[in-house]
Amino acid sequence: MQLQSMYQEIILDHYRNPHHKGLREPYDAEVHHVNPTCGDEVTLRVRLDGADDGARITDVSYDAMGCSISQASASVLTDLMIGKTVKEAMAISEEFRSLMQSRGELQPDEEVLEDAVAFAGVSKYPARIKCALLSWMAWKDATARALGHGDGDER
Amino acid sequence: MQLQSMYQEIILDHYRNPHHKGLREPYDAEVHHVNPTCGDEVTLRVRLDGADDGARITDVSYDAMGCSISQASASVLTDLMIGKTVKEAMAISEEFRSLMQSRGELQPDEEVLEDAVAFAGVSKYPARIKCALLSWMAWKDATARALGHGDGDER
Amino acid sequence: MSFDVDRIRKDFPILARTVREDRPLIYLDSANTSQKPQQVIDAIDDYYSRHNANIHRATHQLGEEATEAYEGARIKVAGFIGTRDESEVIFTKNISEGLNLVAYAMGNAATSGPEAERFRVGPGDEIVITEMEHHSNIVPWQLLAQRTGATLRWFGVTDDGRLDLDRIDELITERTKVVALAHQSNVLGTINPVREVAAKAHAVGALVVVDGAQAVPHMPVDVQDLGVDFYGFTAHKLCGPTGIGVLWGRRELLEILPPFLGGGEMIETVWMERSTYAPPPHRFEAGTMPIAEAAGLAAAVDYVTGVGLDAVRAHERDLLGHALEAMAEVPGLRVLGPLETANRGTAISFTLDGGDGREIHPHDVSQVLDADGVAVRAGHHCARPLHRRFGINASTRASLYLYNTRDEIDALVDGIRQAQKFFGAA
Amino acid sequence: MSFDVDRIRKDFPILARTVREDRPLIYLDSANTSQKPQQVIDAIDDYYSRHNANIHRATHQLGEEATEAYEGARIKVAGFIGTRDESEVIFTKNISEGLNLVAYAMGNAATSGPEAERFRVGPGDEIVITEMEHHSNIVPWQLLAQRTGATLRWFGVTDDGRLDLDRIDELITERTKVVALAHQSNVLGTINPVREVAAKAHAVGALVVVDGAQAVPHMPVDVQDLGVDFYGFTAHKLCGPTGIGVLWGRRELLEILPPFLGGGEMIETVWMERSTYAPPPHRFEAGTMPIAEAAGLAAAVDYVTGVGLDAVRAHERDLLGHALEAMAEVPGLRVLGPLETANRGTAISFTLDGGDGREIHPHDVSQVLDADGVAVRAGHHCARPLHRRFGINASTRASLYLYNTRDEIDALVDGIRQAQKFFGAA
Ligand SMILES: Cc1ncc(COP(=O)(O)O)c(C=O)c1O
Ligand SMILES: Cc1ncc(COP(=O)(O)O)c(C=O)c1O
Repeated sequence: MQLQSMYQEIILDHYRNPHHKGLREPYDAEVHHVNPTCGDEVTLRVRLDGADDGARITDVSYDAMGCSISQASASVLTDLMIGKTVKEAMAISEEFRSLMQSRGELQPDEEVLEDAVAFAGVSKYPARIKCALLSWMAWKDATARALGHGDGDER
Repeated sequence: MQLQSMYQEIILDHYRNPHHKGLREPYDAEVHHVNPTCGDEVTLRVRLDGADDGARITDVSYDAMGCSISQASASVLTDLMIGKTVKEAMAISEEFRSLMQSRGELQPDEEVLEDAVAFAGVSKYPARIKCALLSWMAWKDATARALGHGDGDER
Repeated sequence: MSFDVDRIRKDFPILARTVREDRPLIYLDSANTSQKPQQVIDAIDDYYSRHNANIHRATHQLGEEATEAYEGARIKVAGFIGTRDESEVIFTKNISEGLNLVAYAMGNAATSGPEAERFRVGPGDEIVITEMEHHSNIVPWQLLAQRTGATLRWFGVTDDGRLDLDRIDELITERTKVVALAHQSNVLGTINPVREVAAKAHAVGALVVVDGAQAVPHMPVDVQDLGVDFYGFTAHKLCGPTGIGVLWGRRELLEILPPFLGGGEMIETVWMERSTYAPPPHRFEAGTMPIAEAAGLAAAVDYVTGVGLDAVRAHERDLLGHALEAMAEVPGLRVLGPLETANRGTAISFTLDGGDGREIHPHDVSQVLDADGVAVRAGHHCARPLHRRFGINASTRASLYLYNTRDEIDALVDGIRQAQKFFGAA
Repeated sequence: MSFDVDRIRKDFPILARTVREDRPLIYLDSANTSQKPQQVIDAIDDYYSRHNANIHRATHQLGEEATEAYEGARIKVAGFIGTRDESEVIFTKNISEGLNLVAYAMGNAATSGPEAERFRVGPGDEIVITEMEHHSNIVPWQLLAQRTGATLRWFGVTDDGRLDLDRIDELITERTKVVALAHQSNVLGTINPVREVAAKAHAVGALVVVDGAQAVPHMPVDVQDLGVDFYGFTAHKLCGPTGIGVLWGRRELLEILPPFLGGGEMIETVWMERSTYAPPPHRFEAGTMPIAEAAGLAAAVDYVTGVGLDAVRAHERDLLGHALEAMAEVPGLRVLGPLETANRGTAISFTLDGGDGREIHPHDVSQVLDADGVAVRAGHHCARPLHRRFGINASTRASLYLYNTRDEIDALVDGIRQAQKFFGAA
């Protein structure tokens, strides 16, 4: 194993200097997710402007305890989502999920995923996929709640 | 396997023509034992004359549902026990138990065990040892009860 | 038929051995436990020799491989029983644990949150089982009734060994909370009309729990199609290892079913005072699971799927027809359960008369058979109430599986006649 | 020392394999699960290839052989843990089930006869555990408290990772019904003063349940000598297979303990309405048990006894001393638990600072180690409350067993330094 295949520079950069970290006001929904195996946690807030699919994501803020992968992934998530419509963001989220489930077989679409393409290497390590997805699941859950759809968590 | 090594003529004779079968009055204690695996059952009564070890066994009667081994063993048991003192009978019972746990390695003492020596072959078949011992365990239990020692069953 | 029993027999190393005084083994006790093909033995060996680690918990390569073996088995089992959602598949140690899991989790509903309301049972509520159940589908419900004050009721069995549905409307009522029944009887071979009973039960809002221990090894089973709520089976009767069973449950129900065994990785978060629990299936898998056994079960599923359950069934039906015919010709032999092959599996239990009106005890019958190398089971087969229903304490049971042959059945029938000679009046 | 680690390593086929890019496997995750010697793998293979049958129930030769394998394992285990009465040995699927068995059987005492009085717990009664328990010795007691209204209390842990006995007289009182604690912590390595705690508990009439999962693999254990009531362990950490654990209980207690799982051969007589139960140990063994696994466990007991647990212990102590010393030299590495080898096992959990005051997450540490072929565990190791006690969510754990070497520890420490370089400020 090349350590670098998992820990690409982009990931290490986001880990060392996370973007949009810290919980902010105002927000429409806040969720708290846990990775039961390692105890990693994320609290995540979403602020929307508008309703349904067309709503615009005006802020995503978070506080997280976890490994470099989960921290970097939260940072990348916020970069990607803030400013998008819910519809656009959901598409990105689906793309990221497919990438993480691809076991390194999928050629990620950099147009859509931007920095998140760096996680392609992580998808080869099943034990770490949950780390990468933790904040994304939390975001999906929070967004569903903000839209008034109740529990959007698919676990 | 030679079928005859388990089913000696003596056993088949006792099975075909069991001795002392049928429940009789009077009695001091009655017990009901079950072999949980096969559902075989024995109801056994003991009548004593006297107290403690020195008491004489004046009757052992039984009603049994079970295989040839368990039926024959009950028949042999009554032959051996009726008329003995409890002390003598306990010694026989111990001898029989040792024989049954010997896996065919013990040379049985015909002086003590009489017809019960025929069960030596059964001791090679672990699944059948319980059949041979069913009425003997019941007898021991009943005798303990008749002597006022409560539950003499060692299970 | 493309089914080649000789080729299949070669897969099972134990079938090459001899017993007693050098007799070839004739194994007719598969309803008790099946034999294992080399493929299953190898899968377990390979797991321990190359991939062993604890699962879910490890970030190293062995941990990944072990997790893949275990979770891969779950996906394989899900497909095998007709569900696409592998999180509906819970691994247990055997089906007995699976049935207890449902009963205890229902018991725990009493002190769980309102979401578990659906599972609560108490005085006035009824639990319905049948008289042909294995003890593993009787005792857990007796214990649940005892703990909660609910009432246990049961379907009877007809003289020809079918479920007696005449009183179904009296039995399954608004008071019924759960109906638990075998898909196939381990004594009578009877295949029960599960779909019909499930429909009645669902009409009154009761849960339906099915014991598939004797069905899954012998026929294609589709749990969705059966329309039941919980369905269990056990690997060791399916060419698989000991130490592992499966409980399938509907996702919506598993989501709200309270936990049973506590510990290990079934949790979400643990504080000293209290815990929250993981989503299914992990909520129901406490402690280190039978991992090597899951690998073995996956190999077993591959094996029977490879042979084809339809082919297995056709072969077994041929054997069953032959056996029922041959046994009908033995005077004094009474088969318990259906005498025709329709809706009937390959467990054949019988009593035997010695010709003098006296029954030859199953222990004696089986001992004579054993002396010839023929392995059958004697006793009540963990179905004592069913035996009492037929006025007996015990029976002899021959049970067939994919590796058996017509010749073996002929040897069985020969042995039965010998037993009659040995013990009978003749 | 007659202990030859090279010879021992040859017994474990997995140790010859490589991981990731052709690195030799350095397995330091034995507290999670141990590797298996060829002897154990062969015992399982032999069981399935030559002796497989169901036990207790069969009158044929295979049934006898299988029963002997299973009951022989019981006798072997009894001797191994210092009891002469093998009926005190109950087989379970893992120790988690064993601990749940005690907790559920105690719960069942409420609706059992007066003989079970001794086990009843209810409002006002107290259950005492410790803050260093594995979830498997926490959650079952939480669930029991929830079902019965009893109160859960616990011992704290000192800063240096020992059980805090200061408040023992406040904790163990007339209200205490049961005290449950680990013999050895799976995180801290701490060996607890079980005998002392048991004496206090017995003085107030409480039952003592000990989780020996991490003790039995590493030291001679004599349950009689410890003076406890129930003692459990799990085979897969003892060079044995998955799918089997052991619960030992005092005979007088097992005689009157209500049943837990219902079904199969745990009965005496079953009617539809109710059942009576078999004497111990069978009362607690419902359904088809892990038979091949028992054969594997017996081989594992033979294996570790053959090597000698005293020799294992001496070897481990040498490794432990070396490891604690080498790790003390890594700046920013904090070992959880005792820093001396006395009363301490070979689980070494630690946190790692990157040199910039920021902790390197255990997942990242273990990933770097894994890239070097070094297998450790990262997470809370099923002891979340203990981690919270130390103000952390997770740790990295290296754990040693008889097949490990000083060189492997050096590789571990090298890897830890690499992780610091990779993630740290440096
Ligand atoms: C101290 C301790 N108790 C209990 C357990 C649970 O063992 P199992 O998972 O085999 O039930 C473990 C290991 O996981 C342990 O280390
Ligand atoms: C119909 C039926 N149910 C349940 C069981 C119990 O299976 P297990 O012993 O594997 O739990 C069996 C087999 O023994 C069975 O035949």
